[in-house]
Amino acid sequence: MFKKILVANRGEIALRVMRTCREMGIEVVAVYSEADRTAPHVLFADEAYPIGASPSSESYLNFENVLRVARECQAEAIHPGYGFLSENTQFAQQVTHAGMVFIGPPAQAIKTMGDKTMARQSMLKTNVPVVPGTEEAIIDLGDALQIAKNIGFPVLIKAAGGGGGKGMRIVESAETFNESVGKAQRESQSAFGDGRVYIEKYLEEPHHIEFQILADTQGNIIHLNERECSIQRRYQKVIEESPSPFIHAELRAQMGLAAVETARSCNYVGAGTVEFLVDKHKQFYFLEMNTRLQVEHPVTEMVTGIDLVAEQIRIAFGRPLSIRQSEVKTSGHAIECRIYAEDPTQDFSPSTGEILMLQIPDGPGTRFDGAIRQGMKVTPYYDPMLGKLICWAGDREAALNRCERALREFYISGIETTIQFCRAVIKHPVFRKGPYDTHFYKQHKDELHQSLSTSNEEVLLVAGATLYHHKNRLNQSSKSSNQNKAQRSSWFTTQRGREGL
Amino acid sequence: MFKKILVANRGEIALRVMRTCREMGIEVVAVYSEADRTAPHVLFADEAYPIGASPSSESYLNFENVLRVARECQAEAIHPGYGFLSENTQFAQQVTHAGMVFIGPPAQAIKTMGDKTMARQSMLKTNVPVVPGTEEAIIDLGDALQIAKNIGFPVLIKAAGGGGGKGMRIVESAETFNESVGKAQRESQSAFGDGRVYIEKYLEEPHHIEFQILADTQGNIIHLNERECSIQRRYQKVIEESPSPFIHAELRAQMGLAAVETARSCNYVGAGTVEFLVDKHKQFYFLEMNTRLQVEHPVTEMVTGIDLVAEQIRIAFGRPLSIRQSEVKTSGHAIECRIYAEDPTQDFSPSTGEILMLQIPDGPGTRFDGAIRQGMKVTPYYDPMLGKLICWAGDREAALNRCERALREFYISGIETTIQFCRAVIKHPVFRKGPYDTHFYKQHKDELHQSLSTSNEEVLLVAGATLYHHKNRLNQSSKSSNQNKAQRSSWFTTQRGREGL
Amino acid sequence: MKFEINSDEKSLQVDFQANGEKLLINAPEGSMSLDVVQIQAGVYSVLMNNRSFVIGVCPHHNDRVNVNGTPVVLELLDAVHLHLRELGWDTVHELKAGLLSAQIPGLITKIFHKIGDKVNEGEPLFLIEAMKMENEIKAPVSGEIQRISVKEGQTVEKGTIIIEIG
Amino acid sequence: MKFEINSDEKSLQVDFQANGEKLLINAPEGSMSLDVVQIQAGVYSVLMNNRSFVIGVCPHHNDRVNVNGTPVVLELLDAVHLHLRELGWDTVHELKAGLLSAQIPGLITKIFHKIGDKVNEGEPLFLIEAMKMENEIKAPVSGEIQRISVKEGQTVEKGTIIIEIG
Repeated sequence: MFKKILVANRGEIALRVMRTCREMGIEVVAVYSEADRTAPHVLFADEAYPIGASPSSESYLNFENVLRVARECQAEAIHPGYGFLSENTQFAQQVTHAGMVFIGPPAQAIKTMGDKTMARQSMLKTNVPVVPGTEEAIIDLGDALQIAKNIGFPVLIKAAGGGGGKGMRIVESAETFNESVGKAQRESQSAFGDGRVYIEKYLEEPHHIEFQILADTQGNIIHLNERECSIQRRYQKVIEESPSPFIHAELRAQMGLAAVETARSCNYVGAGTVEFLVDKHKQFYFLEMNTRLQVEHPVTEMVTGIDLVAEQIRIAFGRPLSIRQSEVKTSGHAIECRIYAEDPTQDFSPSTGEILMLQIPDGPGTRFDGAIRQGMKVTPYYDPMLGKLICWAGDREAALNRCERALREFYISGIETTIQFCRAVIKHPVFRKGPYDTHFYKQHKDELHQSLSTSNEEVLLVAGATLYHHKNRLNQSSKSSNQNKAQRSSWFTTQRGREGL
Repeated sequence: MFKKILVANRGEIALRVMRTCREMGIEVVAVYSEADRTAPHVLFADEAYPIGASPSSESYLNFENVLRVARECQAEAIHPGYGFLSENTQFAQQVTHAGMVFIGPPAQAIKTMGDKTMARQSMLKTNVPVVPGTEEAIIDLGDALQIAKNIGFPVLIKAAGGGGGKGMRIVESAETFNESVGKAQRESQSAFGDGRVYIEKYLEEPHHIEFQILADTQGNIIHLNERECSIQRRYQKVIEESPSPFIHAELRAQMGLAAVETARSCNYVGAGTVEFLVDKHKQFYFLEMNTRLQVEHPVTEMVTGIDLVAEQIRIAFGRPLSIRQSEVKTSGHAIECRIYAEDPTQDFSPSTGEILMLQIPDGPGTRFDGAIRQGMKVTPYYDPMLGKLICWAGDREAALNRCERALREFYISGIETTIQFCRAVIKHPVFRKGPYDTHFYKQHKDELHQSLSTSNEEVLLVAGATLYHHKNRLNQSSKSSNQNKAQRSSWFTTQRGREGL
Repeated sequence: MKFEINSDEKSLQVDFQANGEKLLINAPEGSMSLDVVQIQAGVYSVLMNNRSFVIGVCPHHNDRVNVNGTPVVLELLDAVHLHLRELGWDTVHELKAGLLSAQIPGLITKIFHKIGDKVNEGEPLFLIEAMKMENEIKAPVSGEIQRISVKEGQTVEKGTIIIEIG
Repeated sequence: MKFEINSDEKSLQVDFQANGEKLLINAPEGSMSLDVVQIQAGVYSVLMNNRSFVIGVCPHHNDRVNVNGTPVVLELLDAVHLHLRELGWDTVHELKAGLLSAQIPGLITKIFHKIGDKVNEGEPLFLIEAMKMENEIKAPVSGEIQRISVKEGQTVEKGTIIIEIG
């Protein structure tokens, strides 16, 4: 087995990967930017090396620096985590050229699946259904409009070079088609440096359901069932669960086969995720393949008992898969909540600052994959995700109850987080019931945000009294330390956020 | 279901019980002593009531106060946790008389199993093997000596009224018999207020293996397999695991049946544990039954996926068991390390003080049932257990690796703990190999303690340099705050603990 | 001491009374006894009639309180402000973010910035003396100062726009 | 600055040199560069030649350091003590707990207690002036003062018993 692995990432995913490395007896090397000198992944690692200034373009994305450290510390392999360099074909190639192992798929598989139109074209050669649409990027607007008419409005215009909802437009009718294509192209150009867009059928009540696959270098490919990821805001997943409350056993088997076929079509090796859209008629369509470990991978780990990072490492070392498809057994239900340093009451704007008090939930069936500690500063340089809370129980109802308990127990002061927003989703009757689709957030936005800000009289009373007590304390301590200053102003004149006196 | 449950306990077990209550939608009430005003169980609860001064005899053991609060807050049931009032027959009766539900077995079952000689007598009517010995407490020394001779030396003398190794003596030969009985009686009298002792066969290379059982009010009784508890010091369990690396499937089935029969013999209801001794010939003998939730219950929860506290509450409410014996499925391997606030280098003397920095391990297969937070003071009033780390993985080796990783990640500063002692056990080759017996600690004590204190040159160098840096900082800050004081003494003259200048 | 606690939806009139270690509240909703203990800087364990709460006061916005993990936005008005309102002066008034007007008549004693200055949320903007008290008014949002409509030493009426942050 | 680091098993001679934010160590084992950053009161993140350590200094015993969770007991001797030892004076000597003797000759300038006083571990017992420096000697254990064998102003030889705590 490898003796030393460099983890080319930060935050919770770096820690997640390092935990498994250490369990496997492998030494772990961290890299860090200036802002991250005392970040949890640096403290956890056996060795740590600086790779540049705080902005990620000068550190975590600077692959010359990462490779220099890897050579210096004599790492045998590099794990890229997700994001940053994980889907960078050039980086994967250079790692291999430097005589090290890239813990991920072959560069060609990253390339094929990284370009959405190339991926579509590749998939059309298989039996896997693809969302009807253009096979290539739009060149001629007239041709494109004809295709859109054939598919039937509404259609989706999507960026070929990237995801996350940027460069995406829903077009309701032929009249606004040309204008929307133009907007999508400009947005796509500025977001990804690639203005190419393509057209897709717009599905009704779509569900975003993905399958985890594992493929070894001997040609064995298995899938580990699905994750339901339809709870999204701004095309970002918020809550994921497995099994999906929407699909049945037969459909699961069909989609699993399609996922394996997808992986085989691009000669995939390692852990990967095949994303599908499933419409209200339970028709499924290939959406894209993520050629890396997924943020929500713990959901699959908790229902299958398989350590996906350990499998990645064993595969990269050349070992065959440790289990066959028929040996994959799942039990119970798992659900993940992504905890962001964002203020849900201010349109999810990032929240930075020092974590003053931290209480992470624990106990039966409760896992937190994070990278935070009390007294730590959350900086504005990186993704605002603080970590993921994953809860497991024997069935969906028990898992949701456990998740709600854990979110109630989760306490972070000093910065704003999405903890309570996740709790509002978990408590929502439509989510509780089960087969929700990707419109869930849009449709229930107001109710969710209202349930965040509503407080009963008891809460208001105890909050007001504690605020009084707190200000009294501060006032008394400032009085004793500086008599004059304290007298200068009434200490209750501070007004609410957006108001003047 | 119950609307409100009072948890008559503190620390990790109070929190453990409250978590499940909240998941079941039940309001939880905490009781607290003076020292525990801001303890984690008080912060977690929906309601909290003071029940007296810091010594447990004046608070957690004062059942008039507990009952008064239960009536005042209109709790429908009381969960006693373990320790304190959990095996107090009188308390169980009074709870019932007050019209509330005691979450535990009927008072008569507590009484039968609480008295060891009564339990032995009761077990002799069943098919469950009991360690050969006296059926009643020793009255006539001559008769007792004859019984000891019949059993064959060495024999064990044990207290009838309590456990934990107090009032226990191994007698090697007839010559020292009378003297040892006298010592055991005096020790037993002072520890439990009950001087009765009895004789048992002393088993060779014994394993301490216990079975978890569940029994409902409809007469259904199942067992949830075993926990291996042979790693003990001073007759206190330190590390527990399931499955046991010692027993095989056939023996497991036999012992499981014996455990169920034991529970049936005393009309047991609720969750309970039947403890056995298994000798090197794989003969098993009934040892005792614990009529409450066991400290190490999470080990069983992690291999079976069953929430034992939830089962306790459902049974107490009158519901039938949610599963049959044939539906009990176990998967993987779980291991628990008890983390105490004790100094292993000072003969495990309790360590009190403020927790300055706290980092609790987390991630895949890692659970911590504790009741601590950064900034909290550990007081000298109660049991020094801070919590339990429980790790699960697909097989024993992976579970041990995970446990070792988690212990390495566990960081508590400000007080001494048994974290590193547990790590020394987990790393020990005999433990790694598997079928250890209850003599493990005694036999390997020196190696374990040596591996605790050994440090290589790198560690010594970095420790020395950091100490230099730390003293330099303190020196400089004290210099700037008080010039005279700092000059008065050389700041490196502080000597090692027990030495003069 | 009489106070008013306001949220977007509710307004409660209360009377706080310190009683040794305890805090007593008299409110139309009833009488309550509070036991407040600090467990961390700005974080309190509160038992109100034996109901248990963990409450954090946000260090940046002290009108924002975290109750058992849930953020609560509220306003606490003391006797001075309650009295002003009885006299017909509205001490709280929703305005465009960054537009600061005088909600009490008073004397502008100090202006800390000039047009074009960049200010951060919470930075002091000006001092207004009213009811024989000097009040420091802080920037409600971060931004650039677009407009200053008054001078130091000027007396302003209620409602006068003083500073605009863009 | 020259130091000696001792544990029960090993003794290392080192030379510490502050270099801006870094600390350089010269030791027979080689040269090392340390980057030490405090992350919590008394807890440091240390990178020594890029090896990562989390190190906590015990607030009660500052001869006890926690390195990546493992307790390390060590002794750090500075130049003064190293020099004294070169002169043949043993600065470190195992004694019965609570029996304090002078390991250097010197002048007792102050005794803070009288017989029968209860003292806590770490409390100052007396001052001894030696090598032109005043050294404060602290109680190695808690207990009652059983014996005081010297007076303020007295000059003592190496080895003189000064105070006994029982």
